[in-house]
Amino acid sequence: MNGDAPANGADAGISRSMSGEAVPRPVLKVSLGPVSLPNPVLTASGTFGYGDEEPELTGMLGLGGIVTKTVTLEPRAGNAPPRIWETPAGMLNSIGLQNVGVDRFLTEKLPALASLGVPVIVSVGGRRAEEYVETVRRLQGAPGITAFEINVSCPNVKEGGLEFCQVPSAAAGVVEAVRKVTRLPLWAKLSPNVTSLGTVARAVAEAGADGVTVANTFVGLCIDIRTRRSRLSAGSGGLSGPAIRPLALARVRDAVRAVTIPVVGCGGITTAEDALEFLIVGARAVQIGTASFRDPRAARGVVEGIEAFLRAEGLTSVEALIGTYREEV
Amino acid sequence: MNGDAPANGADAGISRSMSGEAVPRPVLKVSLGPVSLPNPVLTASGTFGYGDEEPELTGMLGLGGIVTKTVTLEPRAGNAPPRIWETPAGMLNSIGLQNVGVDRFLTEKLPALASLGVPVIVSVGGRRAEEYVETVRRLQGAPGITAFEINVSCPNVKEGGLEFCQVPSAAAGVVEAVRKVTRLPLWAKLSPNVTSLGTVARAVAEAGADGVTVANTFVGLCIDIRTRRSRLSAGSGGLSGPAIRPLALARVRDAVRAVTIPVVGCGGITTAEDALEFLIVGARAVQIGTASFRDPRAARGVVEGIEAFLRAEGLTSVEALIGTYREEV
Amino acid sequence: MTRVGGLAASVAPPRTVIARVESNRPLVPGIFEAVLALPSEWGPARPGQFVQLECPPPELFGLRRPFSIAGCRAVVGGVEVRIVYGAVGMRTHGLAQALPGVALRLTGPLGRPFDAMPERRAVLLGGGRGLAPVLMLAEHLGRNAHGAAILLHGARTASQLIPIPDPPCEVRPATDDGSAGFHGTLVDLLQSMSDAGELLEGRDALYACGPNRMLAALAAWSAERDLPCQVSLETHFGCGLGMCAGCAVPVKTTAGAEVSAFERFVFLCREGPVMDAQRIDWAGVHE
Amino acid sequence: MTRVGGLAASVAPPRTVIARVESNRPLVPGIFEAVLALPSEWGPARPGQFVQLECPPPELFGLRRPFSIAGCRAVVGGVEVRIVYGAVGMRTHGLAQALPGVALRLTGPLGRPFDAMPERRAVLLGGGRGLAPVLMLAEHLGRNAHGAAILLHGARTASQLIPIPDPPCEVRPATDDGSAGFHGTLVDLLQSMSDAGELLEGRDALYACGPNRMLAALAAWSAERDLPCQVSLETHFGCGLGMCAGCAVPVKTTAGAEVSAFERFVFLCREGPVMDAQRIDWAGVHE
Ligand SMILES: Cc1cc2nc3c(=O)[nH]c(=O)nc-3n(C[C@H](O)[C@H](O)[C@H](O)COP(=O)(O)OP(=O)(O)OC[C@H]3O[C@@H](n4cnc5c(N)ncnc54)[C@H](O)[C@@H]3O)c2cc1C
Ligand SMILES: Cc1cc2nc3c(=O)[nH]c(=O)nc-3n(C[C@H](O)[C@H](O)[C@H](O)COP(=O)(O)OP(=O)(O)OC[C@H]3O[C@@H](n4cnc5c(N)ncnc54)[C@H](O)[C@@H]3O)c2cc1C
Ligand SMILES: Cc1cc2nc3c(=O)[nH]c(=O)nc-3n(C[C@H](O)[C@H](O)[C@H](O)COP(=O)(O)O)c2cc1C
Ligand SMILES: Cc1cc2nc3c(=O)[nH]c(=O)nc-3n(C[C@H](O)[C@H](O)[C@H](O)COP(=O)(O)O)c2cc1C
Ligand code: FES
Ligand code: FES
Repeated sequence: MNGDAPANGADAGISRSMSGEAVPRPVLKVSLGPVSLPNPVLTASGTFGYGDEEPELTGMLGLGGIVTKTVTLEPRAGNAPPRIWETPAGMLNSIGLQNVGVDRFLTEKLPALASLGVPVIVSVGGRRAEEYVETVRRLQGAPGITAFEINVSCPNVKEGGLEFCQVPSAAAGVVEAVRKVTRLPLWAKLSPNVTSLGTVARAVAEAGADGVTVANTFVGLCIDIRTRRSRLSAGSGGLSGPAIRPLALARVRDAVRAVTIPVVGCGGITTAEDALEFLIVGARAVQIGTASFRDPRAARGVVEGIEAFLRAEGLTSVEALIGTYREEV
Repeated sequence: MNGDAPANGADAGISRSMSGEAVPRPVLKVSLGPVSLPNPVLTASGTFGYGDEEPELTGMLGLGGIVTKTVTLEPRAGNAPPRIWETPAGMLNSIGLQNVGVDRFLTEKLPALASLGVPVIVSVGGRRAEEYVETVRRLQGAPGITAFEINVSCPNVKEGGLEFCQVPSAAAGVVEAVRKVTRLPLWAKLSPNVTSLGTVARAVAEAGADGVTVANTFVGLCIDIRTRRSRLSAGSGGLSGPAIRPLALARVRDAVRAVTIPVVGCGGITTAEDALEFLIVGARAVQIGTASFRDPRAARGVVEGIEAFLRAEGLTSVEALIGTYREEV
Repeated sequence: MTRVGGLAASVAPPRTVIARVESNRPLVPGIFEAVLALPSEWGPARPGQFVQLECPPPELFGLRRPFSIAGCRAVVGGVEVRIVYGAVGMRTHGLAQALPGVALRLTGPLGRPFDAMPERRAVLLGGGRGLAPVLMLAEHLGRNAHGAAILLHGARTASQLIPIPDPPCEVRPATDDGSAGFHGTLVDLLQSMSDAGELLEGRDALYACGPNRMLAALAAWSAERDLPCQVSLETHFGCGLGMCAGCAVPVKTTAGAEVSAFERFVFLCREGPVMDAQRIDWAGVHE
Repeated sequence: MTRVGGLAASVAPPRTVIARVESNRPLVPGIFEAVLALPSEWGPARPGQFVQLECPPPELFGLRRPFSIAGCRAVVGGVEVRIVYGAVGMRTHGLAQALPGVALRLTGPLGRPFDAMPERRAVLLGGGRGLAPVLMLAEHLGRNAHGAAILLHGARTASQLIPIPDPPCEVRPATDDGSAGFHGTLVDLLQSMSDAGELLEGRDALYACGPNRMLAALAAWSAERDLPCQVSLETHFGCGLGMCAGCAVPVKTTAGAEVSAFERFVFLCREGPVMDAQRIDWAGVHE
């Protein structure tokens, strides 16, 4: 599996600088502990379906990986509509983890996904630790899963989901329980709606997570002033998109400071420049969510833009950029 | 003091509906416990200087009140430049509470402010509870102060400021200490960068606060990908502007649920529609910050827009709208 | 009951392209028609399908908006797509200001088209800007001789009735205030046609687009009649591509049948926008 | 050392108005000139003052941007203000696309202008788009016979030298690459003039606008000479009106003098943008 296939087939890993010398193509490959990705650009959970919906699947070829819509043990109906509202430079959603459930995921979704030639990270959700455990147990023998992303952060699940997000020991408890039933790499996806994300990150790292994804959406609310009701039938929702990018980036920095396991950055990334900010701060990979709604090829564009930046800066690999943030003292 | 003077001098509180009947002008006056304001629209701390800078002071006439730039015991230099960076639908700042100090504030700033005929709420900051206490002690005899806003939430003060924001007991400790030295109304301005704003709100209410302002800025970070440095010399900063509006509104709802003292809403309000969302959710007043930078008359426009909405909806007072959010179950 | 479906295979694959605004003009106050130039490999589109269109200004990050395709034809050097849209909020107001030449990202054609039943006469109902897709269907039926169509065309008032310069079939206008055509809603008009024997159960089929409220009334009215009814519904879309689960529409579950919770909602952008009116659980549809 | 100041009283009060774009065109690649029509009560503006201008698209919430006034004159029915700006980022790129007729919110005139010293000959330095305010000053000095001015005009390369169709005084170009005029920076040019006896301490005064880097070099060069030097500086503005404390510039504090911490920074939008070069603590100025 090699995601950084040359855009031009004839160009076998070598291109020419302006002065005509052959310069090696920058290496986009990144490793995140046990996980190795062709490049650092993934799709974010819940924003690319199960990979079978986007009709232009070519948009995914060349991605660093796909994180699936969160799968739960039982099928879930999700929240009543409307579930989406646009906000300044962002959107609020209250999908509520509508999904087919793990059994149908295994038979109907995973095989097609696994055949795309792109690493598949399966996002797993639940209401109680036992649900996560059972879901992972059913999934973990299946071929084609690169890692699990344990979603302990969905703001749209009312029945206790918020506990996992916000109480470090609860989040760690889920990770610890899941850790016991699988050897596959585990990332914990954290909620930004906490006083200290670093504390939660440390807790899940100690519980055995191989990485943390930072972060899920921020809790937000919009009101229809005429009806005096929420714009979303579920009340509040999760804010995503460029509006939250500076906030997510600050959370990524907190996580990078707090733990030594790899951090995956997520929140408002739309362009390669945005992604580079996260990598510079120390994320070893990034996820693209809302930006794909505006442009289904956004993630692919980010990969290309990162490569172009590395060339322009004369860097030979993306690794040379990760964590180069020159923090003020 | 009557901020809702008719726009047209001849129109003495009565206007005509489309069908020609005389309809009373909607009452914009609001009371927040011991504080009574001509209308619910205030300027936010740090975004309207000390009221002496804006050259078009007419912009302030007709406002519900002015919250001053945070004043500290000693003069403060603030952070090195750059201190401002624009983000999608928002801005990041790291001013660092640059201010003249309480003594110069008393002699040079307050008299002019007090003469504007608009209620003045003095924002007070500090590093330790004793500093807040001493600052309030020096201020509280001075004429022209309607209330204090205790800023226990500035994300840009490194030396311990974050403690007040984020630890309920620390925030409450400051309020409790200040409560002992003044009878003037006290609002506590809270940080949104916490797991449970409701818990902090309850703590400060129990410590004697007469109101809570929700909220200050969200911690954010932006990187210059070429220099690998923060866009702000101080590293991270506080995000304000429309980007954070849905987040601030959700925090206001949390506060309204948690406490019975009045809540003042703040965060990303630009138009009357935005302000109305906060009032509907239960804020008894709102503050306008970043929007004034784009349009120095933004706050005045919000007052006018609220009045127009009340008329259009056939409501006789803004009180009739406050807290009418029809929450889903 | 007619199950709309089985069409996905016969529709053109969606493509993301850059659309150039050719023209953009008001048809009636507040309702506009934009003609967009697309590359020639795009389409063809079928009546009832939609596009996801970026609305200006492009600097302003935001979700794209769904618009029904009102017409689609090959021209020299490309394909011309028409949409008819109401300026109702920020994005559509922005679109209304787009000048010729403006480039906008577009994905389409998307979604399930109307599924015309050749054995039945088509009675088309277009409310307000909902006229566009049913007018395209009327033209399509004309061309394909699927059976004579009659088009019922509703608006609040006479000045809001979108003109139909070259009608492909009989058109009957109706206005809520009686200022033009039939005095009443389109459902009132249907009822009067039914009373007059002009509408025949077992022989006619209904195809409608308009405000969700009108479609709900139509669904209720046709529920107990042998009048299959396909409606093009609206809800808020995130992606329009089946990726976000934002466009949920509640559907009825067969009494007693064991269905998974997941089946409570379908994604309108994939299973719609055209759906069998009787399949929808109208109590859960918002306006 | 000259303290720039005492002028605030003599400048026109700032007003917030709607400016209409009259014309907007490139002068050299990447540098544009916009002419804005304002109502007649606006201004007059003095050289060195600036405006806070909303940059399109207006739907995109954002801070306004500061631009030095390059010219200001009364015309029939109003006032015409010129700005010269580089398209460097999102907002200025947006501005570069503004068509005539576009309405933008503007506040001004703001800030302290250049304080011309009648007893000294004015040597003006304009680097890149920094030419605009010093050219306006040159015109002003010509009109007011404040002493003959000479204008040193720098750019990276010949094609970046903004044309001066009707120079109000002697103009000496310089380019970093020597492709036109003097080969070197404006400070190199000053040095060569000084070497040639064309620049006289005690008799001349410097007025400059350009990249902060150039101004810092100029400040260092002129520090030990009896050549008073006023510079129009740049930093990021939040409000431009003294409300936000965003525009801090570090200033030197007199050794030994007891100053409050507050005095470490001044607000460039109020105490500048024109400041005495020697007052600024250049080590703390960013690029
Ligand atoms: C399949 C489909 C086809 C459509 N075809 C047409 C058409 O042919 N002509 C036409 O005028 N309109 C059509 N619409 C509706 C059109 O998409 C909305 O009017 C438009 O999105 C409003 O955007 P706005 O920014 O102007 O409004 P906003 O200010 O965002 O909101 C105004 C109203 O638009 C709706 N809305 C808001 N966000 C969205 C969203 N993301 N997706 C959909 N609706 C939203 C809400 O009901 C809201 O009350 C269609 C909708 C769908 C789902
Ligand atoms: C008093 C004053 C007068 C000026 N006069 C002129 C002039 O006559 N012509 C001209 O071309 N430019 C002038 N500038 C600079 C001009 O304001 C910036 O180039 C412009 O703000 C860049 O905006 P942007 O969105 O295009 O760039 P961005 O993409 O936002 O950033 C590009 C660069 O612009 C600067 N910048 C970013 N935000 C701000 C902000 N809020 N305020 C100021 N700078 C910012 C930063 O250095 C940044 O690196 C002046 C600046 C000041 C302070
Ligand atoms: C419509 C939508 C659905 C989402 N569903 C999920 C989900 O099922 N599981 C999850 O972990 N995150 C989910 N998210 C959060 C995203 O994965 C991502 O963390 C968040 O949107 C921030 O990134 P963005 O700003 O790039 O979209 C969802 C986001 C959106 C907008
Ligand atoms: C430049 C700037 C300076 C600020 N200074 C202060 C301050 O001194 N004290 C304070 O309590 N809040 C301060 N704030 C926060 C605002 O009062 C307000 O809480 C925040 O900006 C959110 O509101 P807005 O989005 O309307 O700006 C400042 C905000 C900005 C943008
Ligand atoms: S709109 Fe995204 S799934 Fe339908
Ligand atoms: S830019 Fe706001 S105080 Fe100067």
